Amino acid sequence: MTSLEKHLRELRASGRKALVPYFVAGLTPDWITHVEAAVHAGADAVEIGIPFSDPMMDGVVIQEAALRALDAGTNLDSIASDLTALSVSVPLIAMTYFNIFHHYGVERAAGKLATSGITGAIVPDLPLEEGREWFDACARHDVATVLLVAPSTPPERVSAICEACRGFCYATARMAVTGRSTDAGEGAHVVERIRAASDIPVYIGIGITTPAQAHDACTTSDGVIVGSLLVKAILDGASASDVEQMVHQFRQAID
Amino acid sequence: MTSLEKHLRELRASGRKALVPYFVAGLTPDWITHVEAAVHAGADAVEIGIPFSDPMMDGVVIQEAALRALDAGTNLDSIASDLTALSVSVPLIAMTYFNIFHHYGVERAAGKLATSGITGAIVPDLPLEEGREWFDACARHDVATVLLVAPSTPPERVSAICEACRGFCYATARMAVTGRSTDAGEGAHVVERIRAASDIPVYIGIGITTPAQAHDACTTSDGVIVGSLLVKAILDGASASDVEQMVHQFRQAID
Amino acid sequence: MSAPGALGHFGEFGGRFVPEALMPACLELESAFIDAWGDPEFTAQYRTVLREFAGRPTPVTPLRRLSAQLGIELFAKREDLAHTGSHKINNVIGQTLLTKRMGKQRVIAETGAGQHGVATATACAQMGLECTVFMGEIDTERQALNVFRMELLGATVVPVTSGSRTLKDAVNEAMREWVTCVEDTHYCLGSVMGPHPFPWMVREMQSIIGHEALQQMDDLGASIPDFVVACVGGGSNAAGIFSGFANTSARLVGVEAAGGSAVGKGSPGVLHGMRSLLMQDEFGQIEEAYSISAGLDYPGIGPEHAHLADIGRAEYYAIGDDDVIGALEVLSLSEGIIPALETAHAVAWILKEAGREIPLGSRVLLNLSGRGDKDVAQVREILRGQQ
Amino acid sequence: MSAPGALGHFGEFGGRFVPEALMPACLELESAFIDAWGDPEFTAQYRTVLREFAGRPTPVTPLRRLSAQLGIELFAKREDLAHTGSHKINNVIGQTLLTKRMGKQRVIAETGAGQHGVATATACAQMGLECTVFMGEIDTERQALNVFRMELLGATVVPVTSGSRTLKDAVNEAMREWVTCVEDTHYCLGSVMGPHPFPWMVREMQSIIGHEALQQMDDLGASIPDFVVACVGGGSNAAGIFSGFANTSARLVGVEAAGGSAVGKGSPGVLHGMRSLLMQDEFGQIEEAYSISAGLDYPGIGPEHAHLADIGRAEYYAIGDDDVIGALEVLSLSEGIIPALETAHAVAWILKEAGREIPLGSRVLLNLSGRGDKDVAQVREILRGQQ
Ligand SMILES: Cc1ncc(COP(=O)(O)O)c(C=O)c1O
Ligand SMILES: Cc1ncc(COP(=O)(O)O)c(C=O)c1O
Repeated sequence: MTSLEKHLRELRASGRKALVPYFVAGLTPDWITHVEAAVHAGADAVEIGIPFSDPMMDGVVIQEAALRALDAGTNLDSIASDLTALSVSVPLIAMTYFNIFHHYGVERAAGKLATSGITGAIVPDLPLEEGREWFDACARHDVATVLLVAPSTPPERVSAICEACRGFCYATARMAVTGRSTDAGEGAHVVERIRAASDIPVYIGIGITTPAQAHDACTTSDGVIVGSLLVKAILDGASASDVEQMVHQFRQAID
Repeated sequence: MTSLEKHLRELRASGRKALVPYFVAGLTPDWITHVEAAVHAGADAVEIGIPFSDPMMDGVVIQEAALRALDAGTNLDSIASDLTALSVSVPLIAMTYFNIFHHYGVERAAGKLATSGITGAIVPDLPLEEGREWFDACARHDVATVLLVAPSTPPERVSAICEACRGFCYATARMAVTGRSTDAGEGAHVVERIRAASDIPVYIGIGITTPAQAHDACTTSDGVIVGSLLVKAILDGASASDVEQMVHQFRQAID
Repeated sequence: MSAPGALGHFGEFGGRFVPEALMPACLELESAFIDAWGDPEFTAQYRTVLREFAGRPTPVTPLRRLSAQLGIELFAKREDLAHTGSHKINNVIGQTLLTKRMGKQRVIAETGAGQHGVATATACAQMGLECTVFMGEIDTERQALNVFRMELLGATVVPVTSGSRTLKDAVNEAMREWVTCVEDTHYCLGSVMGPHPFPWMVREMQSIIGHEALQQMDDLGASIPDFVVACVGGGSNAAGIFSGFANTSARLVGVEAAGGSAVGKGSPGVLHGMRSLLMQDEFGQIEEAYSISAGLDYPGIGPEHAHLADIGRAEYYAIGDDDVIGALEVLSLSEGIIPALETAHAVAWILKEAGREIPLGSRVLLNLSGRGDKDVAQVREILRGQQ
Repeated sequence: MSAPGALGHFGEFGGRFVPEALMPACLELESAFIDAWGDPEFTAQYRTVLREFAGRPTPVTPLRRLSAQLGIELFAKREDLAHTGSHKINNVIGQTLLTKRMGKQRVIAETGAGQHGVATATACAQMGLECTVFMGEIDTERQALNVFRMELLGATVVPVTSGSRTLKDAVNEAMREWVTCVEDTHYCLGSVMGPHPFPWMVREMQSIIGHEALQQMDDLGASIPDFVVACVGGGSNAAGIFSGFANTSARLVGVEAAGGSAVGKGSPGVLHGMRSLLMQDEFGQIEEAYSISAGLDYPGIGPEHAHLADIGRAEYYAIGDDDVIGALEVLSLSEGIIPALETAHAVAWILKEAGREIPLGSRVLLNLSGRGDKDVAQVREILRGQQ
């Protein structure tokens, strides 16, 4: 079992719901302080978005943030070097599109994540069928390959996905890209299907933008991922303490 | 034999070359004075152009004059009424496109010409094959149907044309529409062909714009027709006495 | 529809009202055409070029959705799919092949919107002939892209500054030019108009539309339509499709633009070498046509159509500009075909008369004479103006 | 060219790199396609619509004058004569028929210059499907008339304001939209790209070009060409014509725009659901393509082409903008066919290589993928600028 999964299973066992905020690496020069603020406010793990030019699964907010980070010269190496300045106690999970790792070389990329203190990776455009090489490389470097299950995923596929999934399983709450949503979503339903196939921790993400939604999600899931809301605030100039406050509200809602 | 032809044959017999200036009826309010001036300067007959919207055989000068005359409200009836003010001793020959007469009714049109003192008619877009009805109507009203022979007309056709032709035969000097030309043209050649077929008087027209050209033409033909040069002068504001002077120069050149 | 005889008469219409200077050229053309059209080698070559180069046969498309909406059985003969986007290419390929056969090296043509000009320039480029196109100055401005297209194809475009500076004047000017160069130049007239043999020759060269369509309707199991409907400017696309159905029970319907309605508003007259129906004033001065579609902007109609109207074999109706844009929209939306504005007149008539002049359940064949790509900018402006 | 197997791999390229949310739709599509393509009734319907509505078969035209000039034997497969003016309609008719078969009511598509968008809107109008087209905001401005054309055909055009606001971003946006509506909506991709089964399916739906051409060359007595040349954006027209000749001795040549040359300047990468050759920077960020022709303005290439390049079965060359306008002029002047700027890349390569890479006397088949009407305004501006 990967270190990440071991850690998250222990977290669940402790009865605490996991709060996983998402940040776009390099979005601002002081992005590291946002990560630290989130952890301070009670984040249990942090998703580090590695910006990609063509973020197919992301809505306008994260697209814009990614382009801004890229314009600022962000890349895998610069992120790794930024992360040396970060000292937090919670796991870091990379999130990006496969071309970034593919182009870097999968073995080299997995190694780079590991040496940067990242213990998990989410690659939404890398499906089960195409992931073998990446999964193996990650396994060699103790990087957990977090996979997604969508409302549209049929039961057989859920089982197969769970089998390859490490760390936690990402239940996408809705058929949509990242960004603001107002409805309740189908998260509970997706979680149910995952539970039927596996006992891996399950977190709900995609469109969680209010503490109330997070609270609801955690009635079924083991945790939530909060992304666009925070990224939007940072795009609009939020400071580290603004971030801390926002994350704190989510913490309170799910506890 | 039509009156016109009789007259023109007598003219030829007298040894005088015929000078036939062309005017666009209704081009100016005092267009009648231009006709009178021309006769005063020695014209032997006058072509009265009845303006038509689509003068296919005419160059830019006569086109423009026709449109100007039409804009001024010129039509067959107005011309007839203008002509009541004209008293000259030479024959008048109408020149227009067939639709004017066709629309007016051929019988009625021929009658109208006759009662207006016009004794000949040139209709360049009415060929032998289509002209029967018009020729007959004209015959009934003693209006001579002047026909054209072109440089491209083959000998057999020249004979047929001459047979139907009354008054004089119009030898077109060149394969071109009315207007300025600088070369000598093929008039002499056309005249020769007509002479071989008939002893009707033959006048050369199309592109006679200098007294010298007129002089040359008259070495073979029995007369010349001068059009665009005069019309251009009138478009540019020439007075009756200007016209008189121009016609006079041609008179001198061919005498 | 039969041959008009040596004088080119269709009943009391037609003929050859040209200056004597052009008469030999018309006679030469007539005999060259008769000779060529009777020569299996020539007609085979004509059909080969149409097939290999111009994309014939064009299909007949059942317009199923519109049929259901209208309660009739509607088919379209797809001249919009022919090379350069309309039926004009059929005629032009015939005439340029004939030009070569006559040993001439140069072609002149008139054009209004530019469709016939582009088609002529196209065929000349393909066959290596020199090409000059006369176009009213106003039209060169309205249709600047078509001017450029002709130039790309190697043609010289001459803006005509006389008269109303539109199609009618372009014809005059082409005739004037032809007088000066008949020896080595063919005048490629763009519709079933002008002096004999043009109305007959152009109809024959367009009759492939009707002959194909007759066979294709049969192949579709639809056999003889009750109505055959085409728009009419000069009348070449109509003559082409009528040719296939004149000997059948089909009612032949020509649709003119209300502003260029020679049958509806015209009277017999002589213009551009023919006796036909013309829009003219009380003194026989030709009136300017006005239509939203440049291709129907002509004050006359081909003489054979005047004759068909006269004897009642074909019927002619007029459609106003107002109905045209709506018809274009309906065909685009319902069938995925954006028609030329000219064609949209025929569509408009069908939309208007389905269930009235056209009994429900009738089988109707529309000649879809051209595609609307050339018109979309204009249509956009008009629709914007309406908002 | 053969089927790529269940994972959609062409050698080391292809695959299905999509978010899990889209995976079921891709799988559904794959099995629906396999089922339909094996069903004679479906393929007959597909061929019927192509024949009756889209004007297939398009001819092969011998380009005799250009052949003489170049010292080769040049032929053109005339996709410019297909309805809407390019090969795009073939694919779109296949996919919209499949959409109906899958019981879906709505189609989304991406478009660059608008050709695929217009074709999709056209087929949707004809079949009564709802249609939404995603188009980069910059392209909606550059190609305003194509936007209007799509709207006339009943489509909703959504300007994409993210990223570079061109084709690449329109694909991203279409994918994002598809995630939200896979249930009732089919994503009609416009080239041999994207996740399996698209590259394979689109190639199959375009293979009619090659199959027709093979037969037609034979009918012309020309049999197997030495070269088959096509322009390559995503690569659908090239894949279509290559299909007919992959099992022959013909050299298959794809011509990319120098500014969008995925084979020439790219490296393996993953984008838009496929592993293929992509233009990307040292960190794997996708570069923006730039080309004079919007249809070649794509930083990637279909995965099967990447594979064909890899195994050496096809060769890929790049042509710079400078050579394109000249090639368009030469084809227009010599043969009376104004090609699309995309197609002009393939023409330019032939003009450049005749007597060099193409030995004199060679038989060459050009895929004339589309007509230039959409481009003449742009070409005019460029030529004016050069004066
Ligand atoms: C598409 C189309 N249809 C019809 C016409 C009218 O010509 P005709 O009546 O000769 O078919 C034109 C003329 O330009 C045209 O472009
Ligand atoms: C005429 C034409 N040719 C080629 C292309 C390039 O696409 P593909 O490479 O898929 O054939 C396009 C794309 O818009 C096009 O319009």
